[in-house]
Amino acid sequence: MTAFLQNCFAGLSLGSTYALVALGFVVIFKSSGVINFAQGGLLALGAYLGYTFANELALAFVVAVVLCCLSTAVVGATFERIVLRRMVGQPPFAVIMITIGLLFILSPLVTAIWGFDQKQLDNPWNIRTVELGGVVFGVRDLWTIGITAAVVVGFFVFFRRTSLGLAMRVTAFDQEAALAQGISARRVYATSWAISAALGALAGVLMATGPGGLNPSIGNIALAAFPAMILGGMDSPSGAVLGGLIIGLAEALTRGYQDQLFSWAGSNVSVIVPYVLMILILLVRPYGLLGTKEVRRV
Amino acid sequence: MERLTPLLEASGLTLRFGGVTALDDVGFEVGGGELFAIIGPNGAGKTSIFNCLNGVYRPQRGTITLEGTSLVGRAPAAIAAMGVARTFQNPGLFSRLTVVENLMLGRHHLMRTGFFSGMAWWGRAKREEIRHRAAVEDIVDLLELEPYRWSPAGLLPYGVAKRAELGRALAMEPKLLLLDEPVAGMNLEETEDTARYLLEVRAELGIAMILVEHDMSLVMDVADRVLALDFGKAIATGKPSEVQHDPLVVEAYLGGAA
Amino acid sequence: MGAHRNATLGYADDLRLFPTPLKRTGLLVMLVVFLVLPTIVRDDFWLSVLIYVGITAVGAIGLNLLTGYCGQISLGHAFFIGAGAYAAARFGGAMGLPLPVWLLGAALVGAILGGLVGPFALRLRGHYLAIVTLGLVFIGDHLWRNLTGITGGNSGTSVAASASLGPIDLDGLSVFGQFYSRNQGWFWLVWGLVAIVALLAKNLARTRPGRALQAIRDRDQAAEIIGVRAGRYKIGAFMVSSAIASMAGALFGAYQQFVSPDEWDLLLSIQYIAIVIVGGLGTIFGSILGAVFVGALPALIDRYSDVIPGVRTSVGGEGFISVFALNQAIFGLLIVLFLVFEPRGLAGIWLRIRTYFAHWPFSY
Amino acid sequence: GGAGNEQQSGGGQAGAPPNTAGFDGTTIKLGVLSPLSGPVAVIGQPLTEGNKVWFDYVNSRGGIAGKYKVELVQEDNQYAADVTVQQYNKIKNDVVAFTQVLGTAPTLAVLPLLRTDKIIAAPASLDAFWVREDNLLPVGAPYQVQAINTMDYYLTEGGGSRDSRICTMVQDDVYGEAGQQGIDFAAKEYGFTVANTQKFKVGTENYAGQIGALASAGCEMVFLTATPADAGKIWGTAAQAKFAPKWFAQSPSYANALAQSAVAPYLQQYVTIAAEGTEWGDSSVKGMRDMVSRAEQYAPKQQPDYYFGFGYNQGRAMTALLEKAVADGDLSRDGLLKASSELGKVSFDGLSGDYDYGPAATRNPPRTTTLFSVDPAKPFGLATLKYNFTSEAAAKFEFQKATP
Amino acid sequence: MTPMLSVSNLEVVYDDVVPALRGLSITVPSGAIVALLGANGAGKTTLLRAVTGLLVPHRGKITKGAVRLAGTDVTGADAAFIVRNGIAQVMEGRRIFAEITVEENLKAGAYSRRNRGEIRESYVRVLDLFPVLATRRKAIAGYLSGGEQQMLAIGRALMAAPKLLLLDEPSLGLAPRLVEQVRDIITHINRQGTSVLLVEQNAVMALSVAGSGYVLETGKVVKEGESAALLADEDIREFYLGASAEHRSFAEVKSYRRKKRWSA
Ligand SMILES: Nc1ncnc2c1ncn2[C@@H]1O[C@H](COP(=O)(O)OP(=O)(O)OP(=O)(O)O)[C@@H](O)[C@H]1O
Ligand SMILES: Nc1ncnc2c1ncn2[C@@H]1O[C@H](COP(=O)(O)OP(=O)(O)OP(=O)(O)O)[C@@H](O)[C@H]1O
Ligand SMILES: CC(C)C[C@H](N)C(=O)O
Ligand SMILES: [Mg+2]
Ligand SMILES: [Mg+2]
Repeated sequence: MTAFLQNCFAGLSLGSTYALVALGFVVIFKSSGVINFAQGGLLALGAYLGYTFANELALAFVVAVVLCCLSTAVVGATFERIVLRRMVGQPPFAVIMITIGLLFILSPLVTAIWGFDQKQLDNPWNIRTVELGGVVFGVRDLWTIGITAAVVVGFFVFFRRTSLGLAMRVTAFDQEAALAQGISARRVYATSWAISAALGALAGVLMATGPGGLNPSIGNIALAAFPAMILGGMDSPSGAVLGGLIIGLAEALTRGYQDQLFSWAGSNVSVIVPYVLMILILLVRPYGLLGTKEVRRV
Repeated sequence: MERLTPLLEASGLTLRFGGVTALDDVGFEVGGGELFAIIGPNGAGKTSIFNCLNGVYRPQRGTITLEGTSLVGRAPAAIAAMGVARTFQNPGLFSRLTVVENLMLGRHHLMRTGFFSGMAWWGRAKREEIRHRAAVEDIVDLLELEPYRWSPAGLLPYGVAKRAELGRALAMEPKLLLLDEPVAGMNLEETEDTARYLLEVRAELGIAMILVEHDMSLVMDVADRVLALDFGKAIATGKPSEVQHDPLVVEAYLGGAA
Repeated sequence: MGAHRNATLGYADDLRLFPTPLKRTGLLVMLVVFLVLPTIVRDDFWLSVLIYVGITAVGAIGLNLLTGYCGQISLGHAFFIGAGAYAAARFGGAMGLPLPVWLLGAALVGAILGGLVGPFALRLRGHYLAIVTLGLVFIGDHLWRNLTGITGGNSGTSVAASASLGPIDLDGLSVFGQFYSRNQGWFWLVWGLVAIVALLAKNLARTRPGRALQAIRDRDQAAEIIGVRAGRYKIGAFMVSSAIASMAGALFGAYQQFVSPDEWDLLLSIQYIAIVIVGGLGTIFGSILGAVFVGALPALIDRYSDVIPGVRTSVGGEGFISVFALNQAIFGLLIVLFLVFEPRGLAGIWLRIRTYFAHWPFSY
Repeated sequence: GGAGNEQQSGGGQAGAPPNTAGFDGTTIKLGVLSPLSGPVAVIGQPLTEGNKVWFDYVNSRGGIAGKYKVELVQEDNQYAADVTVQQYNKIKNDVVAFTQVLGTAPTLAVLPLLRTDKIIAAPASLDAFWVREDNLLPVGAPYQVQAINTMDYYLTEGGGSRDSRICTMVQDDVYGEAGQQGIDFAAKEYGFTVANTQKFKVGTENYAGQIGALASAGCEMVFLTATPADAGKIWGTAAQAKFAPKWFAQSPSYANALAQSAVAPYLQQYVTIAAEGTEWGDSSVKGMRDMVSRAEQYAPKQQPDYYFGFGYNQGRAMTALLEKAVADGDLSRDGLLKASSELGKVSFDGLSGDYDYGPAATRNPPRTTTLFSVDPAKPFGLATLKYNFTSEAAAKFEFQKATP
Repeated sequence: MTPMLSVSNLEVVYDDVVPALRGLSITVPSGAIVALLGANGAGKTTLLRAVTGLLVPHRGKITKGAVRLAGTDVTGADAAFIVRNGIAQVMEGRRIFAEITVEENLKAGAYSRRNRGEIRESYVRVLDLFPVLATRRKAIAGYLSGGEQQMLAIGRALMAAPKLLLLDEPSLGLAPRLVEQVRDIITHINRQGTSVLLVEQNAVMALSVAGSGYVLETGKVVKEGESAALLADEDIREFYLGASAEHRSFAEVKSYRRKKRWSA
């Protein structure tokens, strides 16, 4: 039982990270109908900026986190300003490709600045733990879960309070018609890129405080978050959170019970479990758990 | 009244979407070569009838037969192959294909070339292409689409797009042609042109048509019989002049414009 | 109707692939380049770059049929490429079958796998399908590592497939006493196949099935209503596309002679997507242009990196950014720049140039 | 004699070798195919730096055989097979041999080409495949040997017995399989069973599941095959879970950064690293003394690094080969292959075990291992625990050819 | 008094090469209803796009001339900015947001307004005008029938409480009774102070509400004047009103009829 709880906790912690990344995907998809392949690059950039603030400038950890989120948000918004606004009205394919291009620019940039070496981000948690009923809780994991929860709540409150959610959705659906309602597509894009980049940066620093520390492949987590986003429904923030947690849990539990339950399927089944789960769920619900169904009528 | 042999028979059609009843026990017949019109207020269920005929929607109740064969439950493509063609309320051309390619697609179900023979090209595929291309050219002629042959359908002016769509439906060599508001967005002159095309087609090929249209003057002038719907129910059927003066129809649909 | 006899001739003209003298000249030029290039560029580096580019072009044509023509986005191309490579290892290497057989065998394997995956496209749309096919890459990776008997598992497998066509052995071609290197032979083999596959794909695109694919892409419901069985064509598109991908994979494996599971990763899929978008969706020629751009540009930058300031070409050398990093960054930048300039891709630029000359010397 | 024997003045009885590909009569060019960017650059960069420092030193003494300077031609292979093939083709006609091809898969990919082109290359990988390949010039004790020696130590002095719960945690690729193979071999030799094996994918984000499984299997000893980023996460997770077996890890699992991280205390207590040679800066070993001073001279910015030493050793082996070829008066490809088959034992002065080269069929790689404990105070964070030993079982391990 | 909208000598080119407007000038006086007639492809929609800054997504550009809104030059300004200055429009092809509900569509229409009370008022009024929308408030807009969607498009434009309303074929696909109703709505909101520019194929309807009108052809104004004068014009009667002498039945239209154009 403790082993099970321990695995669940690991899943929640991992799932929180997925949720943050998936939320970042959703925000951009919701406003432009585009999968942002550069999300992993922004995440890595955010994490390294966090490293610079926390280690090299020796700022307090909280300050470093806030600063890195803000500065990555600025990078995201700047990207909109320089490139994306020229793509208003262009096919989404071209925009997707541009995000791939951005990824190709960001990753070498990160390594050119910070190098390839493994780095440790100074943080108040390290590997401290608390124990409760035989289950060991990593302090960092608790914070990850807590911060994610807080951010998610803040996110939803913000969306409820502003008409941004509606603006994003209609802009994604029909930019021109949205413009005709006085909704500035540029502003919507800039905002969503900023929010998404900040979410990525937050996920990045939180990951960098983990035992693995910081290295250039940190951005790969974005790939693992794809199933989370899809499974929840690409345009649903709640779906992203739900999907993140489901995938995190599924992955952790499969890994925990690989020997007992999954040895027939080869080693490391947990790596493909997110995808298998995603495919199964999509077969039943083609638009994910909470995604919007595409409306087609003749 | 002279009865034409019924080509299409629909009876007891009922179609619901959640709480909305789009069709409520609707029935009608269309004879061979007949031009049958359906009118009714917005949301009355006209397009829904077309969608049932096409197999896009499956009515909860009711039967539809084309020359005695049931259509309910068949896939849209199968129904198309049986000879039902359609133009859409919102132009439904394939926007990145040229007008000629769009018309060639109308002939899809008349052609046989598959993946392999298509790739091989020389031989059957080529002969077939040339043959059907000639048939398409007749339609281009008829509808005066010559200047637009190679334009991508997405860039056509609205009126031309509607005409090209009619062409695609004709290319299918249908027995029954469903026309959903073919003259919406056209001015008087263009409406006259379209009316002429329809009448010519009917005269030459004897294709039966069902016309959904809000332009009453067109309906009154060209239709053989009219069915009026309101809230999914048939409220009147008969000759245009009769339906036009039916009080229910005036009340629900025509208003002071009658 | 008397006019029609003439007109029929006209349609046959309409249907020619190289209708104008200019285009026919272009064809001739390409043919000459194809034959002569390897005897001029004998450098093994450039030849191997061009061979990889050619292989990639084959694979990209396959993806373009699926994504550009049929509108089904697939991030799973790497999976089919990998499957083809392993098929070549089995059919060409272990079983020692001749070139045409292992190549077609790989295509068949690809078609079967595509036929298994295709049905997903019936239920899923757009990005949902894209990410499911992305899952294929990861599931494939798992299979490649665990199906040790077929793939050699983590260690990979050698691919000893022969490249001989009857008496002609492209691994060491000799014509009239003139000896040609393996890379020269492979250049002809690969680019000959590029031409064949491009022709087949072009034929497909301009006949009934190809039009059906495009109709599904533009408006699938309308397509069904006019008689196109969308489901069948979607699956067909998957099968053809993955058969071609597997052929590319088989060539890749046979040329490289060794393959391991690390090679069929998401990046490969993304690279293919990049090629078809950069080349231009829905144009066969664009796929080839895209492959050249994506494949040869990095090699060019690599070759001339020593003249670019700030680039570090060796460990401990001067400069702040390594060649590959710079390469990647420049590549990314170019993609961004020219999609901003021409969202229709290289084929779009080509079109612009053509329209310009068509109007020349008149311009607006 | 060998390259390590710096007193030998060289100079062939057969006269100056004629010019050939990569040799213009004065300079010998050697190829390096190594990831200078990307995730594996952490390994490729120091390794190449090691190549460079060695040859800078050789050049400062006049060059190979005292007269031929060595120049490295470096290409970034991105740790990818197809790129390696391209880069190989790019420079193969400009070099005499390749003094580094990094990675198991990249090496396997160029192997067929090496065979047809009759070129020799030194793989930067400790896989056991390489020993029996005429076209390869490996250095160091293969991973399998490291694992076997480790088990010998654990069972004899390390407090373990055949009945201990012995487990493995290996990364799911060729490198991981090499370690596992060694352990399996040892299990047969020493008669123990592996209680539990956890495989993991490179770059996994969360290891709680595997650690949990190892813990519930009651593992007392875990043999780890990983790279530093993953090893850090694994040990961090283990530390958090209060799972404290004896960890033994294959050399590439370790990087200096780990000894500076928050998990350092845990590592100090529970982790032993299996590698070769001696701790960084150990002046009692000649090879190390020389290497450190040369590193200071030619690459002052170089941090202590295991891979640096590996690259340095590759340089030494290649130098031994080249000197033999020069002595034979033939730097051509055939000449090098012939020299390689006649090359005898090469000493690495204690940086690594001596290697018995010669015809591939009879080669004998070093089978020595040094165990280190983690000690943040040391330059590379590692302190020698047991120096340069060979177990009987390791001596029995048979090597096979890579691919037909 | 400065007119609500004045367009002077406007030239628009699509794709850098396709000219769509060629030196076109129109004026919508403050508080007026102005009708815009013209055959398919004449450039009516293009003109509306130019006014609202929506040429960009169509690769269109204003190459000459000026657009003034209540005296302010807004030529080539950002669409969202122009719209927020009190313009609303019913776009060609309805362009409702198909994936969200009817209610959310209406809300999106009021995006540029801040006062929640006033928005609420407009909302109630729109549902009042189109009772169908009221019954389908929570329905996904894309499933509405064509005509219902057209009502939604009109309702959405009304939600903005604009100073200037641009209508691109508002009667498209509407039942005859609703066409009358839309005519009444136009007159009604015009009385409340909104100026209207009305593009219509249904010329009878358009000229019956408008004070004045323009006829466009290939990007130029070929006729303009008071509605009454236009209604009396021979050509207009023949091509737009079909009311010449007595009704000509569609069934008898002769196929050789030559198309007459004002300009060569
Ligand atoms: N797929 C669907 N889901 C939900 N409701 C639908 C669907 N299709 C049609 N309806 C509803 O059914 C009713 C009839 O729609 P239909 O499109 O048949 O109307 P119509 O008579 O063609 O009207 P119009 O003249 O406006 O085109 C409408 O109220 C519409 O909202
Ligand atoms: N995006 C575009 N690219 C190129 N040409 C265009 C584009 N949009 C419109 N045009 C062309 O500009 C001209 C004017 O078109 P516009 O849509 O303004 O006409 P309209 O008067 O609104 O016609 P309709 O009555 O059919 O709506 C037409 O010739 C059309 O083909
Ligand atoms: C340094 C090691 C991690 C490299 C590994 N032996 C490989 O070849 O892939
Ligand atoms: Mg309808
Ligand atoms: Mg218009």
